[in-house]
Amino acid sequence: MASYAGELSTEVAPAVRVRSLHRSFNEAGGVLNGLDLDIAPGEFVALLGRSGSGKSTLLRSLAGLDRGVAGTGVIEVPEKVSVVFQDSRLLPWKRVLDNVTLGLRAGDAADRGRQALAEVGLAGREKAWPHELSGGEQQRASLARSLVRDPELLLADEPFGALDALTRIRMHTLLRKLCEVHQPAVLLVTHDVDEAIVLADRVIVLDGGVVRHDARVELDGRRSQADPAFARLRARLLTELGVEDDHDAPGRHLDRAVERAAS
Amino acid sequence: MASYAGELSTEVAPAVRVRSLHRSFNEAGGVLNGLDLDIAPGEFVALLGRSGSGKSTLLRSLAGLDRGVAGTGVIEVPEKVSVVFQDSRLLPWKRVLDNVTLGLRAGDAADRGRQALAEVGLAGREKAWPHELSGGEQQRASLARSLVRDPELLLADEPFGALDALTRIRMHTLLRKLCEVHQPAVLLVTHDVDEAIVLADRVIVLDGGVVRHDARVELDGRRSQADPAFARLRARLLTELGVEDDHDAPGRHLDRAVERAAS
Amino acid sequence: MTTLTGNLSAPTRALAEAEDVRPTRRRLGPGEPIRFGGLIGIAALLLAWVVGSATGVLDPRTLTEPWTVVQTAGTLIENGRLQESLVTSGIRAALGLGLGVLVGTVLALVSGLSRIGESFIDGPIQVKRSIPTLALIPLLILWLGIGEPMKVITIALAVFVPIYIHTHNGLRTIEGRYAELAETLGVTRGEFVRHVVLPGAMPGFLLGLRFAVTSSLLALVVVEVINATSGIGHMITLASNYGQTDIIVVGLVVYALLGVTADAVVRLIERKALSWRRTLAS
Amino acid sequence: MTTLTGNLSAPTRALAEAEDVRPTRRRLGPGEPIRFGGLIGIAALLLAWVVGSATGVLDPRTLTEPWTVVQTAGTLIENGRLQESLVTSGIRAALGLGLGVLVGTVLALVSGLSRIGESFIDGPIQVKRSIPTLALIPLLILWLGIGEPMKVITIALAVFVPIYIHTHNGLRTIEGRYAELAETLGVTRGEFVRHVVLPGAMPGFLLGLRFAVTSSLLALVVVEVINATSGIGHMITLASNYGQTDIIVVGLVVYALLGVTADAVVRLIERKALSWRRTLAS
Amino acid sequence: GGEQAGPRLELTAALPDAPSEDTVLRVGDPATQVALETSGLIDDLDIDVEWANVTGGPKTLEAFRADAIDIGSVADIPPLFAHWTGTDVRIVAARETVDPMEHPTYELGVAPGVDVKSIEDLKGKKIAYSPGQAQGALVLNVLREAGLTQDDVEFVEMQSVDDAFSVALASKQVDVAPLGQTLVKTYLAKYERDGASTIEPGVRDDAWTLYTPTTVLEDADKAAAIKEYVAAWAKAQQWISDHPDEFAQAYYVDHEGLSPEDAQYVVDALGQFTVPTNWDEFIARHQETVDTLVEAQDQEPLDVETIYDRRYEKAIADAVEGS
Ligand SMILES: Nc1ncnc2c1ncn2[C@@H]1O[C@H](COP(=O)(O)OP(=O)(O)OP(=O)(O)O)[C@@H](O)[C@H]1O
Ligand SMILES: Nc1ncnc2c1ncn2[C@@H]1O[C@H](COP(=O)(O)OP(=O)(O)OP(=O)(O)O)[C@@H](O)[C@H]1O
Ligand SMILES: [Mg+2]
Ligand SMILES: [Mg+2]
Repeated sequence: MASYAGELSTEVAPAVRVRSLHRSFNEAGGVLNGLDLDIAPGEFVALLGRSGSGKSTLLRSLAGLDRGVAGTGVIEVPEKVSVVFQDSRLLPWKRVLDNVTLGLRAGDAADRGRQALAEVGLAGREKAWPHELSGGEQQRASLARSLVRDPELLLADEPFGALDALTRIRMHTLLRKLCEVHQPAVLLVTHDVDEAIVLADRVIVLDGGVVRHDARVELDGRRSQADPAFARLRARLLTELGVEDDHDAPGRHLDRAVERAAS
Repeated sequence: MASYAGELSTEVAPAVRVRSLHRSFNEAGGVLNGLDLDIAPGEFVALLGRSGSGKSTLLRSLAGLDRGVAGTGVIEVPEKVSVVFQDSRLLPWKRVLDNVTLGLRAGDAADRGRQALAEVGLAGREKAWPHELSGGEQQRASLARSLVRDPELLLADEPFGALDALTRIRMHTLLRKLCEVHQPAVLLVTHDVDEAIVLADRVIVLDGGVVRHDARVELDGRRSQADPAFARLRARLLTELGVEDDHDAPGRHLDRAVERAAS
Repeated sequence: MTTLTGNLSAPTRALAEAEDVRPTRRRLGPGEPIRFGGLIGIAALLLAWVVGSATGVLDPRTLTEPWTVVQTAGTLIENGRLQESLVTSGIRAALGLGLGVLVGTVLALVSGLSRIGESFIDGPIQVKRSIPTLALIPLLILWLGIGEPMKVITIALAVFVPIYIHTHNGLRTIEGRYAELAETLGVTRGEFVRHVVLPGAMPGFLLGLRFAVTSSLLALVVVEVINATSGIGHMITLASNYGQTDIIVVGLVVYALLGVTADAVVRLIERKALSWRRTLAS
Repeated sequence: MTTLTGNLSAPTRALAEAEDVRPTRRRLGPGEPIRFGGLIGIAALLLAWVVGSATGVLDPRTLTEPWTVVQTAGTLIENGRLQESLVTSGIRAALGLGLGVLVGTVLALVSGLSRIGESFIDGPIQVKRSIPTLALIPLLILWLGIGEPMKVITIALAVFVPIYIHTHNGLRTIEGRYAELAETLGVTRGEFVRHVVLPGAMPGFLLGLRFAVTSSLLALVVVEVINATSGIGHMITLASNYGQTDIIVVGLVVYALLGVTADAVVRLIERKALSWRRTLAS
Repeated sequence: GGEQAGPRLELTAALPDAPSEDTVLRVGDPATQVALETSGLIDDLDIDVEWANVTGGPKTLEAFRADAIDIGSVADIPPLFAHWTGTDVRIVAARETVDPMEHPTYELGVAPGVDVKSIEDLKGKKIAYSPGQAQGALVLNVLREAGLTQDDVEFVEMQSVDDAFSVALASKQVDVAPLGQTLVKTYLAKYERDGASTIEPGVRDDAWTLYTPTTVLEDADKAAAIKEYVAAWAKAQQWISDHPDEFAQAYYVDHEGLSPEDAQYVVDALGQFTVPTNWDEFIARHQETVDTLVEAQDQEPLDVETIYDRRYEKAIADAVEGS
């Protein structure tokens, strides 16, 4: 599997190169403060970070969508970039299929769009208006739109946020399959540490406007939470994110226990 | 803890009573097909279900927002209902604080709004426009807007979907605290089974337009994934949702193992 | 409990399948459209006219009675003047409208999509629309003579302004995030115009069209003063020269009919073409 | 690699802190506004006028030369006629505009928020706007006389139509989900109007205002034909009866100045009041 | 004017006999057109005419400036204003009413309930005054005739667009306003029962002219064509006077859309026309009007003789006397 970027030497030109990237929306303070990042061709990087830490800001910079935002830095990205926005951003005046195939210049655009929709579980909804889709369905339509155009770099901003566990696993599988075929570089924002570990070659944590933590996922074969290495990485990342232990609930249940004891 | 609905006998009038609820958007088939649901006053119910299974449709029915949608059934809800929409739905022409306090008729509305914003981690952003907030910040502002008005019934449609682990835990704590003080009935849609188990008194699974599964969370004290009862409930719910094992990734990692073996 | 019916607790009442009790929630939007509601106001207006005339509140010398108007209209139809005028004016208005809509849309696109285009086009159009059409007529006569081309172009000049302003405004107020999206999809400029700009500006364009249609009718009154021998505008002008109130009122009724019908047609198109919208009205 | 500069790979070049290399992406929106860009087109128009007059392409009897216009304007200012006219017309237009905007907004709210209101109000307004203002003057004279009230009300009648249509349309096209939100927040109808409807309809209202301002100016030409002794409209009408092209053109230049300025002011208000929007223009 | 200009002709040179073959004269004179067509006199006219439905001072002047017509048919005021505002024009034909005091073009409408029996009663009254229009000049002439000045009455400035004057009278916004014969009938029909009346103005207002830009006259072909046209025009005026019923039907009913009764009324009111073969008196009366306007409206003094092209006086005389 020489294609896995994680195994490449650093001599190969990176697909994405970011140097001392600064971005700020006002005088108060920068959102990105000298961020450096390289992504090798074909590498799958998951981006974690607090809400408001600047993940979307970084993605928009990479996509060249932040013309108005003050800042400096060097960004190099491939020609063909595809973005899954945090909001699904379907054109409300186009039916779902037309949204997916928009700008697709292949002769069989409609067929490919139909197939992509089927793959994200929206077969039969080609003619629906975006407002007729549920939140998760909109998200999947927007995913289909990005995947159907074989980008060299895929920037995905929480593309699975509104999906249930099963659908999410299906989308993981789909994304992995497409990555294997087309080998794009991927930068995927997620809030789900498990998802990051399962999917990515590398997990980075954004904090204070720089990459605070950069962890290569060295797990192999079937990545399972049961694997102690998985659990270790998970714990480390959660610590980086400020969480001592996941899903602890000190407040209520403790209180209740105390109350119970008192009653 | 007599206030916990789970411990009440069925004689007490429920806060929410739904009987044989049908809703359909077209002739093809119903989204809700005779759903029955009771929620006791003060009870916290988590609603799980596939993407597109009708969770938002149910919430909108309970909120009385589906006038145009065909269907029958009986719905009884309390007077004061508060909704957290799946999209954050902040009025784009009002600053964040004004969005939070909209329609709040208390004399100290602004103060309460400011405090609610601080509680969701948006202190200092009162004067920001909605479009200046990150996805997660918008979601929190919309949560603040719902919480500030002490509803008898809180309908929350994936209110934590765009939040990172730490922020999410903080929001859990906040929500729990408020529930303890004001005792609203809560119906919370989530895709995170762990979240459902940690927060709720009862977890229901929507499938085929009816409540397919209704599980009381009997865990007590500190609810932790480490607890075997937690794990059992989790596994059962995931099975209900169609997931054999969570975060398994049969495709890629298996393939890679096979490939490796072959090489 | 907020329910539609109060007697739900009655134990004898079975929850029939067809029962439909929904939470009542104060409706803030305008609610369901009333079928043919638009005609109520017009009917009221007509009624007021009839009653006012019958009771003598409205002096027939100022506003001819409806029955006299019907009678006069009958005469005008009999001797063929009304039909002839309608046809002549109809052709003029349609040509002017078509030309104006075309020019207005193209200018709006050029000016809306490029700042250079805007800086050259927008100012002169603001100047044009600040100037009474009547005052432009001498120039137009100078350049175009007093024949049909002058008339059609004058109408087009009246029409293209609302089309331009509304389309330009509609275009400029398309949400920026859709342009962002289009940029990341790597669409060409042509595709951008076709798939994002035109549909996005369509609501504005159609509102402009509502004004354009009326403008094309009103412009008839101005242009048919000059070297015209038939047309609704000519008919009205001539009649007011001679103080023939009844014919004037026939003309105005025709105007009202045409205007209301045209507006209704545009609004129908609006409803069909913009069915993707979820607004307060829907 | 898509970069702004090609020589980044040169190893000697240090990545200075201030370096700013961003991916180039085809810009599909109109881009940054050009400062004072709006004046370019007007300047071009002026230039064309000057050149056309100097070379004799424009007949001075149809379109007076710019220098003559300046001279005539000088005379009119000297003998005080221009200032007097401006003040008189200004007061009339402002009163009419204020009244029209008020009435139009209120009617739009009533008709926009209740279907009953709409069915009574909307039809008659469509009728009104299909009818030439000129044709309404005799009725208005009979009911209101030929004094100032008639003039102000005629202007208001011309103004309230675009305000009504645009505000009504703006209101009806507010996204339905905001009304839903308001319903779940339990706001009163008054709060709904204040916090959701008015700001949501503001873009429409302001577009309407752009038309209303121009309408109020144009209506002057119609009303100042009757019993006026000063005013820009009166000045133009009088001059065109005498065929005094130079005075007419002075009047038109004043109109253009007023129109363009007023429009610019409304657009400035638009930019300020709607700063929350993220559109193709911003 | 015209697309292809003919040879240049001095304004003092003798009129050529016939225009070249392809000369087209563009005429804004619908009443004469109807008269010529109805009477069949049009067959005698062996020049090509392109008719335009353009009437009234401002419109013809506009059309002149735009070079859209060659000759227009108006009262005696528009040529003056054309001159004063820099369009060089010449009057090439003149027409009067046979019995002008009995058949005034305008009458003075009196508002219901206002006591005005003769023009002397105008003192202290509110009079609708439209400077720049023939109605305005008429009012000035009437005041002069009545021995009053502008200070003796109250002018209400308004334009006589459409039926604005009769509306102003009916709503008692003015006491007196000049009304054209076409409006007198409807005004009286509507408001006589309320006490409305009209009085005769007591001054002549019957002067009617054909006028043309001097640039047209400098074109030898056009000048020759106009010679033909004024001859035909003179015969048409005679025919109108002789056949009032036919003209009423053809012009006022068929062309202008009046009812037969109204048409009859207008034709009767306007009386019979005559085309003078000597313009001296006509010009003298015109000069009086000019002087009044010069005084009242601060216009530049004008010797009105200079805007008459008396070469056509002779052409008309030849035509009228020849027939
Ligand atoms: N247009 C803007 N104007 C002002 N501030 C902004 C703007 N866009 C983003 N910000 C601020 O910049 C910070 C980073 O925003 P960003 O959207 O990148 O966060 P994020 O990491 O994507 O968060 P989330 O996970 O909640 O989406 C936030 O605090 C946000 O409020
Ligand atoms: N307005 C509509 N018109 C037609 N179909 C609709 C409409 N709204 C929802 N649907 C369909 O109804 C089904 C249920 O939608 P709903 O929004 O309730 O799903 P959900 O459970 O909330 O899903 P998600 O988790 O993705 O938000 C979906 O298949 C959706 O496509
Ligand atoms: Mg984000
Ligand atoms: Mg949903």
